[in-house]
Amino acid sequence: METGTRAVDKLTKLLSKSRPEHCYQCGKCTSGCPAALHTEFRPRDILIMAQLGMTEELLKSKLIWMCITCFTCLDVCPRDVEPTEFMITLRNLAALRGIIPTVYRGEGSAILETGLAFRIPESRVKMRERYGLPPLPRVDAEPVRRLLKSVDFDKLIQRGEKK
Amino acid sequence: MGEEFEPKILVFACNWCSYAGADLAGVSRIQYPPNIRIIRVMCSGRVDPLYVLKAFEYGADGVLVTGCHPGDCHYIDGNLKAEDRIRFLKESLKHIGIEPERLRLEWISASEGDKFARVVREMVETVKKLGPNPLKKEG
Amino acid sequence: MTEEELRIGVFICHCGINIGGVVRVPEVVEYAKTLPGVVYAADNLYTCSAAGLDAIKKAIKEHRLNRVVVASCTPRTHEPLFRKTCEEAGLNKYLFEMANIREHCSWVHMDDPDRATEKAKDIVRMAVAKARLLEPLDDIEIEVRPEALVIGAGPAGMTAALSLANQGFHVYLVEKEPEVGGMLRKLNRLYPTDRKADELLQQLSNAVYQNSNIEVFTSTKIVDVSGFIGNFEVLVRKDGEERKLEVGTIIVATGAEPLKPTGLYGYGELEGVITQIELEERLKEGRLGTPKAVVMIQCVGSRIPERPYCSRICCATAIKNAILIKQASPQTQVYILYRDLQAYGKEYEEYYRRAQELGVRFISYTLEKPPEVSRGDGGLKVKVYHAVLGRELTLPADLVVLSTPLIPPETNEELSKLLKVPLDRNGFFLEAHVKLRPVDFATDGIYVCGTAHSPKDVPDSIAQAYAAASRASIPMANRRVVAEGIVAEVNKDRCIGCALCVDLCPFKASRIGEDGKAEVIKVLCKGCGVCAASCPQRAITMKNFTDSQILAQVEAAFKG
Amino acid sequence: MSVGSALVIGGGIAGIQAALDLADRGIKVYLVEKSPSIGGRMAQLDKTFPTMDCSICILAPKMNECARHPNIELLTWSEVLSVEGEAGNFTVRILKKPRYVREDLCTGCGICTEKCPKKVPSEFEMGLGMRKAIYMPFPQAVPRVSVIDEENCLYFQKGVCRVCEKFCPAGAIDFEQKPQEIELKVGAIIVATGLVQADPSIESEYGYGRYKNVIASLELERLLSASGPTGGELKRPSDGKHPKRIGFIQCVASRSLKENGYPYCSSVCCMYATKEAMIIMEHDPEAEIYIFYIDLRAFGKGFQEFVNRAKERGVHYIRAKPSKVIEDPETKDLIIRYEDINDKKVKEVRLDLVVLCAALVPTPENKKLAEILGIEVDEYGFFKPLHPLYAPVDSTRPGIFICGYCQGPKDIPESVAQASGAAARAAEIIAKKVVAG
Repeated sequence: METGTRAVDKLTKLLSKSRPEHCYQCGKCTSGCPAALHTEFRPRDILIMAQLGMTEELLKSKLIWMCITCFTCLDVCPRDVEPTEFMITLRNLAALRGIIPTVYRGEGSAILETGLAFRIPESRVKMRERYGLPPLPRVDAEPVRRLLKSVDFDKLIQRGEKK
Repeated sequence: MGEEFEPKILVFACNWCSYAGADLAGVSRIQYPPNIRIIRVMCSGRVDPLYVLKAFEYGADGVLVTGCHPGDCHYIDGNLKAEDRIRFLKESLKHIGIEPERLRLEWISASEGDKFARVVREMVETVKKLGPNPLKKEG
Repeated sequence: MTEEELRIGVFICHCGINIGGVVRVPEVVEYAKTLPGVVYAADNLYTCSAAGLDAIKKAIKEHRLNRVVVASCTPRTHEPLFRKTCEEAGLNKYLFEMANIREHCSWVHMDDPDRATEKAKDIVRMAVAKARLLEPLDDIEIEVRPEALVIGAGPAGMTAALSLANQGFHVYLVEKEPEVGGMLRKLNRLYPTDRKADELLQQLSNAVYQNSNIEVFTSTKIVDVSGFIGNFEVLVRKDGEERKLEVGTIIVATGAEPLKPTGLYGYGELEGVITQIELEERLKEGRLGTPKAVVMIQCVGSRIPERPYCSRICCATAIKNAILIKQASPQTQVYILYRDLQAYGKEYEEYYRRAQELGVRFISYTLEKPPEVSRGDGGLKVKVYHAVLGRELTLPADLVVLSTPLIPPETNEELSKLLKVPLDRNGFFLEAHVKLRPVDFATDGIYVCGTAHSPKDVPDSIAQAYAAASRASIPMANRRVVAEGIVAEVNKDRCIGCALCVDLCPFKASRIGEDGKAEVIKVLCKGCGVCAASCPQRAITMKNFTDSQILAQVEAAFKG
Repeated sequence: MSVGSALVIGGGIAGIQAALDLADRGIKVYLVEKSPSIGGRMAQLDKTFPTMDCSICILAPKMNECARHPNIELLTWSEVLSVEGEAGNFTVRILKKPRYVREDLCTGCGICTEKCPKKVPSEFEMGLGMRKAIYMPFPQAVPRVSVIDEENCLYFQKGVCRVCEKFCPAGAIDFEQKPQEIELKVGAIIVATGLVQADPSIESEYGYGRYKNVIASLELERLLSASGPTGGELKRPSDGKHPKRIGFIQCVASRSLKENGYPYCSSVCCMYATKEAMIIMEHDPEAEIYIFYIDLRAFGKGFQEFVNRAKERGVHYIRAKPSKVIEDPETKDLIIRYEDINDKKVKEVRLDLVVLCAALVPTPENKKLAEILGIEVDEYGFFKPLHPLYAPVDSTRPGIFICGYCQGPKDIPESVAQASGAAARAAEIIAKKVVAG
């Protein structure tokens, strides 16, 4: 997995593909954003800061990780801006810099170990038995692990980790 | 509760400026007391002192003559002639026992709807304080 | 007036709910029937509609009415229409009177229907009292010279002059500056097509100078204006030498000028703080250089309590210049700080998107928290509270460009007095009606176009210039205009020849005849009535506003 | 040689003004209007900004002047079939559709409409009110002549009824009327085909067509108008109650880059929304009104003062475009969510009525008309000016001029001024011919 400047350039170009410059701050994305309702995440502000070239501050901010990528903003935006794509690309750029919230590092390592983003707690296995549901299929994590390792995903989720 | 004294005020308004100002007050829905009755003349210079005296004789509690600001008059200086007449008329009103404040001259332009309403309100208040027209024929 | 039997018809209008929503119209109709001389009274939803007008005509014929009173809105807009209707029904149009029960009653007493209804009755009673004494009059025809005066040779003035000339009228184009062009001389390029202002200036001025129907006067001042529609006499002066122009109509195209924002945002103190006009000059002469950052601030000195209007063109101008800067030096950072971006219509919205795509950065601020400009390290610094982001930003800038509004030139005051046409609250010329007659003045024969009317861009000024040309061409094409029969008349027996009226009349419409008595020149009399009110012998009757008619109204006002 | 005459296409305020200016200066004018009456969109408005004049009160006098003017021939219920020739000498063929009512006999008494059994949604009332198969679009229609709508008339569809013929006192009904083709020779042509409102359901997230209490702004004009379906009483479509809390959403399908949206700004919506808010507050001073906007565009003469007055009256201007409208199924109230930039909180407001200020677009027939006239039209349907800067009212073909909304988004004063402008340009062509002899 390229982690050098070529990746950064590719991702930066990806940023402009979602045309943040077309945004005229109408707020339609923010009005419909479920995350905005419960957190201080505002897709409109992210796009404004992008337009003003404040990408550095965005990469370091935890706000970009609050977007739940439900694509509502992308559907309603009257200017064909793609805020969701923009958030995802910002996260990748941040990750390259080693800025990854611990909860996502946890998810990453869980996928590496179990092939699942969320480990299945014992209590749930018992509950299934109690209701007579068939047991969950066993996930063979090996092919997932080999694939992720081939693109250095394991190194990525440890990058910048404070030991 | 005795009926509160509601003065009757006659207004002479010139077609080009103050009458248009009164129209603008209407268009802008500026509310003012309904004590006035407006007579349209082509120019404030048309208002003959006889009309003012007759108005008081018929029972007007106040007379308001309105016209264009100096220099705006559609007929050059008709308003300035009105100004001389009203000043002279106020003097003679004193001799027949009518308080000069019952007669007022005001310049109101076509775009001063709010001023028209304000002047009307002030005039109603002033005349209310002065009370009914002393000349009013009893009975 | 022969003793024919008075048969007055009164028509009371609901005007939808504008009158009927406050005044109890049926009650006023019943009351009107009780007034002496009234033989017919009715109401309708819209008296000025075709149905309403037909109702009046039908009533005049069926009830042999010889006086008509319409109680509705202001005579200033609807009297001509109703007079024409009476005329079409065979009734002399001056046997008609209006009672204003909308602007002067229902609209200003909306929360007091009882007293509004009583007042409406009084107003109708006063109108009927005057109607009883109205006499038939006939109009006067005035000959109109097919020559026009256009004041101001900017894009609007030149376009109006060209259009009138192409229609075959002779045009005097008077310009106070040494050269024609007005604002075009100061502008670099013109949106929406980025065309060079000089090219348009050349195109228009060539056409003007080559047109045999147009006489151009530069460095010329209007000294005096007299007369009226069809026969204006205009005295113009150039280098001390005067000349009298006789014209039928006048078009005012005196333009507007950008506000000098002294004292705002450090203009005049801080080096590098300039206005959009000064930026235009720098761009025109290629003196922009390669600034690292340019910050433009909109609404400087406009949309504020002292100057409430939006000057309409500053946003589009700022966007235009921002695009030009970006094209000239792409790495320059350009900011536009705005309150509400007026990129209206089709072209300007595309313009705004082009600027966005070129990387121009738009930041919204509010009147309550305006930006602050101060000296920064190696240039200027602009602090602005981003209204949407809710944060203060600091922007380094080599150049701060202030977008100021167009304001009326000082000459407006003087010209408005010369021409007897009003100015609005902001000092621009006040048109007859913002919707119905946007380029006419209330005074016949005088028209306005371009930024003299209000701030607007070149295409709108040119469109309005054509409009003014069209309006002015009407009286000139017909070579005549019909003046109202409302003139003064001297009663020779009572007149003692004191000539007071001759001195007083501003239109010189009164003179002493051979018989030593005063007499009125009908064509010159404009119907102000000043002479009638001054005559010591009460010898002058002001038709349609006679003493008896007005005194009847005075009496009716107080006799319930 | 009919050199001294002109054709005006479109009987709205722009067409009327152009016709009056030309006629007043002695030029014969043929005014062609496709609907049964002149008046255009302005006739549907209750009041106009910024003066709050009652729209029909300032339009009716001009309509009547048009009808009475000796130099103007009204050709309503008609369309242009073909145009040949060149500036100064055009030959135009007009199709005059049959009204099935004789214009020379009908007195406009309206008895036929009263008696007609067939009710149909009225286009003039934006479908909120009904009209009959034989009708006059609105009370102040000019000419005051009924027209029979073939698609809905029981006689034309099923060969029955003919009630109107029985009751007509003037004997003006004539079912045998045939379409007429008229040929005219004119020196110049002025196009003033005006606008229609785009379908607000283009931005489907606002629920137009799904939620009863979400209406288009032109529909609100009809509800507010004294001669409208509710006699000027503002009633909620769902339960007829007087709405207390009303929300306006600006730029619906306007300033939009979506493929079915319109990228331009319609220029008048911020102002008419303010006006409609002021009218509502005249009806009910306690009404609470929210205007959700992106940029408040009040750039014309007296506009900013008008908006300031609305703010003083308590109209809430909110700089946010809602993402969607949610309907409360029981009460049919509407909920809007928006970010309040003053405190950066996402808030909800519950409304009785939502008004969508949808984009105003040139009439769809412009594209076909452009082919007939041989002039260019842009992708939205606006006629292209010869040069947007210095020839704004010339079309791309000499002798044909354009004015009003069909030339680009603008309000009534600009349309009136541009109409007079087009009249001047037409007069230049006609005068030149006459002068040149």
